[in-house]
Amino acid sequence: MGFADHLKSGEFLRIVENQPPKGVDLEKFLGYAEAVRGRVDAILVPELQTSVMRLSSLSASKVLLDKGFEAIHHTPCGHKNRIALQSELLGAFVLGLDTVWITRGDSPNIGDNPDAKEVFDLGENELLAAAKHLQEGYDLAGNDLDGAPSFTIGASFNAGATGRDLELEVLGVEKKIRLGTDYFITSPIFDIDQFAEIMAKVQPFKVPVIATVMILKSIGMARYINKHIDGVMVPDAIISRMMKEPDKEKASIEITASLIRSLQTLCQGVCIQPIGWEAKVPHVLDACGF
Amino acid sequence: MGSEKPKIVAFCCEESGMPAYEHAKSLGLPLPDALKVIALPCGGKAETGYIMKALDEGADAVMIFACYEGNCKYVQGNIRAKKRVDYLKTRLESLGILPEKIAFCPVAPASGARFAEMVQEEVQALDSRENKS
Amino acid sequence: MSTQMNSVLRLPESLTPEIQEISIAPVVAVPTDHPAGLIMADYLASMGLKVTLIHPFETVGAILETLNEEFVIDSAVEERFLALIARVEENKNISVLNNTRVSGGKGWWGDFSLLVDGEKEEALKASGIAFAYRKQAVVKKPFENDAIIGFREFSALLLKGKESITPTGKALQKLAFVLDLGKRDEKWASMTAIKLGTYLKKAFGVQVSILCRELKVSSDGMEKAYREAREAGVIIYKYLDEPQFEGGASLSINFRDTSFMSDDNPLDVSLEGLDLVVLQESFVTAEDEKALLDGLHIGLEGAYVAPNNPQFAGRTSRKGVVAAGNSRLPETLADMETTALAAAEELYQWTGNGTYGIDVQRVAEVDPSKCATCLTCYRICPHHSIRIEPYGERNVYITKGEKEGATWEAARVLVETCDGCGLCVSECPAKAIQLIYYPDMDVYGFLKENL
Amino acid sequence: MIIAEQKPMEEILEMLAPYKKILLAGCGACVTVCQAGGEKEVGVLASQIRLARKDAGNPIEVLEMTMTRQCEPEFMEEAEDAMKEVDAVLSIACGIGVQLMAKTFFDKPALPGLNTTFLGFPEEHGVFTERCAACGNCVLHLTGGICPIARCSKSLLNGPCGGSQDGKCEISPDVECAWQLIYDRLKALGQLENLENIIPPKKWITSRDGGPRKIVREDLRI
Repeated sequence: MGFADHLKSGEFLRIVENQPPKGVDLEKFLGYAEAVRGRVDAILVPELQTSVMRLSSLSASKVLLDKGFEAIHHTPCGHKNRIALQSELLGAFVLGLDTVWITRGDSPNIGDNPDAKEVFDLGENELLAAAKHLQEGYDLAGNDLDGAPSFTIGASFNAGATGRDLELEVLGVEKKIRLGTDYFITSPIFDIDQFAEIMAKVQPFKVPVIATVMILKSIGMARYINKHIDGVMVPDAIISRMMKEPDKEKASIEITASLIRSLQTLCQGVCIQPIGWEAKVPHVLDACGF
Repeated sequence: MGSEKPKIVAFCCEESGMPAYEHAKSLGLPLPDALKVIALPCGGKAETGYIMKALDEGADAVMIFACYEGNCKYVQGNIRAKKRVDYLKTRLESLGILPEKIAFCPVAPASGARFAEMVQEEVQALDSRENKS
Repeated sequence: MSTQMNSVLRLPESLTPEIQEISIAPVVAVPTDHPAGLIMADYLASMGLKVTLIHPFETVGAILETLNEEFVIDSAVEERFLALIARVEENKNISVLNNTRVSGGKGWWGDFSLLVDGEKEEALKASGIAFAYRKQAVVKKPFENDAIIGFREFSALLLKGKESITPTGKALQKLAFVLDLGKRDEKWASMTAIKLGTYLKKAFGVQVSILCRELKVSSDGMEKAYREAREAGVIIYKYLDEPQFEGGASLSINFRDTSFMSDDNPLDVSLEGLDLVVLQESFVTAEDEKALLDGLHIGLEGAYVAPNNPQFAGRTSRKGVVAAGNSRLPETLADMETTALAAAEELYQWTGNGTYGIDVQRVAEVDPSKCATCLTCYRICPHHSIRIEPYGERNVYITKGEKEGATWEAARVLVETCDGCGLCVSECPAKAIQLIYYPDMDVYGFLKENL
Repeated sequence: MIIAEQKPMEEILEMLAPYKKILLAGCGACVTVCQAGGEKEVGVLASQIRLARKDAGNPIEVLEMTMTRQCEPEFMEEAEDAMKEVDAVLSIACGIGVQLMAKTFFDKPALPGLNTTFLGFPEEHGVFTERCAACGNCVLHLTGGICPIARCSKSLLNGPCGGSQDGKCEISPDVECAWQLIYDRLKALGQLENLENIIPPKKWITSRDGGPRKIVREDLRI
């Protein structure tokens, strides 16, 4: 069953994010994938996350595909112009990677090559429009294609939006759906109540929403997120729970698992973001009973 | 009053347009009542602002009577005026206004006949436009 | 329709004439290599001005060598010019610089400096300049043929009184003028061809064709002259691409004519059996003249200013600079002499009295508080009479009506040379310049009242 | 100098469609000098707008004003009274002027009448060319005083790209190959050995690529 069918089936989806290596040694990358084989519906391969130079999502996704995994190829806007982005989408399709996730991407100045030239030729919405055009048989400039691809297109969704931002975000979701989005993957969720509130607003659109769940490794990490990352807030309850537990690792996995369990009734799936704790993902799945 | 229309503003170079106007008058050639004549020391003094202001104030057409190319006392006043008219025509076009509302008319000082003729042509052009619209 | 009721806004004389006397040293320079220069020097000196005659030859007499090439002279003319040379050489008001070339110039009326033979600019100061230089006529023949000549050569043939004789000795029956072969559109050639053609046709029944790119009706009397020529039977053609010449026993010209049909529908014409073809020459400006014109920001166009008023035949675009002789392409000896005298008189009017009264109301004035020092006026002024004074104390400019000590970096109009044409006013993007005697408000007010 | 050009009339008229009374505000600095937004252009554009709207049977009132400079908060005062009367302001200053107008008069729309185009100079009267990309990290000392960022169409730091012909850029025969110019100039200066060094990849972080830039001079702050 392909990812598109999973989406349609209405079952609760399990996705794991697997970061490609910074280099060409695929051993760990494949090891993490093997560890979850059969236990997840797809592996999301991020492209140049936080603008850190590493192996491309396209190549890494293709490697996973060849090994029999369902891979989600990621196409952000930050480092390529519209010509390269459209070409990349065509390339993904001919390689068999027809599930893609489109995001805005990160600015190079937060990454490990901060002097790089920023591109952002297209924003997320324009790239979604481009993908729509490609599937209709022509490119963004209106030129005909020799054979059109067909994708299952995902977009991002800032689940941390509150107040005025929330109105804008809901507007944005609606716009992205008009541009052909088949599913959303959210920013990391920690506050279930807040997420429930947002989901109430986007539920009527009837487009699958997959919540990202980040494995919180330490209290320090929680504090860092609260201080530096906009739109993601780790509630005090989670922090104090972690503080109380003597075995931080175990607590971390349990917190993650309980988050996932609460999400099962709220949305259509989770995407586990291990942030370096890829090896712990099977334990999280165990704890969830997946 | 019928004779109040069309209102034509003629900017006349003191070296050519004005003498031509005087000549036309002395020959008793017909000129519309509503012709407003403004003398300028050089055709090149007819600035974009003057031309637009005249139209803005309600002129139906603006004509700039200057010397023939190569005859300008100030070397290139007439050429500059012509270029300005050409530029304004493109602007008028993009405003959805007929560019023919502005005309650059080179004239020799002793050509009263030509002066009157060009004014008549403009009047007729305006009339036929009026009838069309 | 009537001719009485038009509202007219006339050019005001002046608000309140305010005459400012300025002193102008009666000192002029005459750079020349042409007889017209001698005429101007002689006239100016005879009026009491200090004249410096600058020429590239060994002796003043050598200037006359060109007389023969350009004009037909008889002994009476020769005598007249020999007397002229004697006067120039003897006149104490004229200092002659033999063997001297001009390599540049700068300054304004009343304060010109000429760079001669690479010397320092201070070497030669003059309040005014009267120049006259030869121009080399170049005939671009399609191939070598005695029956193809230039205008200058043709004029010489005619002036010798041999109207019906061609250089080949054949009786002249079929003649073609070919104009506009060069880049520059020079009206004198059309004028000459029309006049001579009409004359030859009327007087001798010569079959005359005139080939040109464009009819030039832009001079006084040209329309009338064209009509006369047509009525007399002179045929005028308009070509688009360069005409093709064929030589041999019979000279012919083939071209596509657009005068009878439209541009899109040309007619192939072949003129055959021509006895004579007269080509419009191109003229090469002398090095010295070019250097002078460039230095003074006059340029070739400025040197040939041909205003509608024929009185000012010798004017250039700069006050205090006049031109005559070949610098203005006259046709005959009489024309040349008239122009030279008119030019010299013009310069004398400006420079001769030691003082000059200027109506300082009839000029343009800069409002320095609005001036953006964009240099538009400086670039546009035909008289080169606007300076930009940007740096330091020596350029500090205190404006009229401003409190003492209010200084601005701004453009400044030299009232002495401003002719009040208003070009700078109409170009200034900051609207910082106004003609004092004719402010914009006059025009705007008139428009408001009358529309 | 900042070089700008007037937006197409259609665009301006479309922007102004909802308004009945506007302020047309020019600027006395760069855009005056490049003849896009000075007092003269204010007059001409105002007439054009009035004419077009009158013709369309939907007249508009246009107040005219040319401010000393639209890029300084202090000069905004000049427009205060006029802004009270109008529905919107059409600024024909550079983008800085429009934004300062928008910031100062928060409740009135500020519309751009110009396209702010580049940093350049008049090559001759009426011809403006780009010379500086404001990249924040000048290399002119290495490239003979000719900027490869602004003038090479590929912004190559170690050109030429191989696409130039007769010293002209491959994008158009009207565009000079910046690297040809650099070569000629370095040759004239006797500094051709400069070309043997490879200039390291550009630090775009000092350019717009590092996000909106800001310079804070504590010594200057009042």
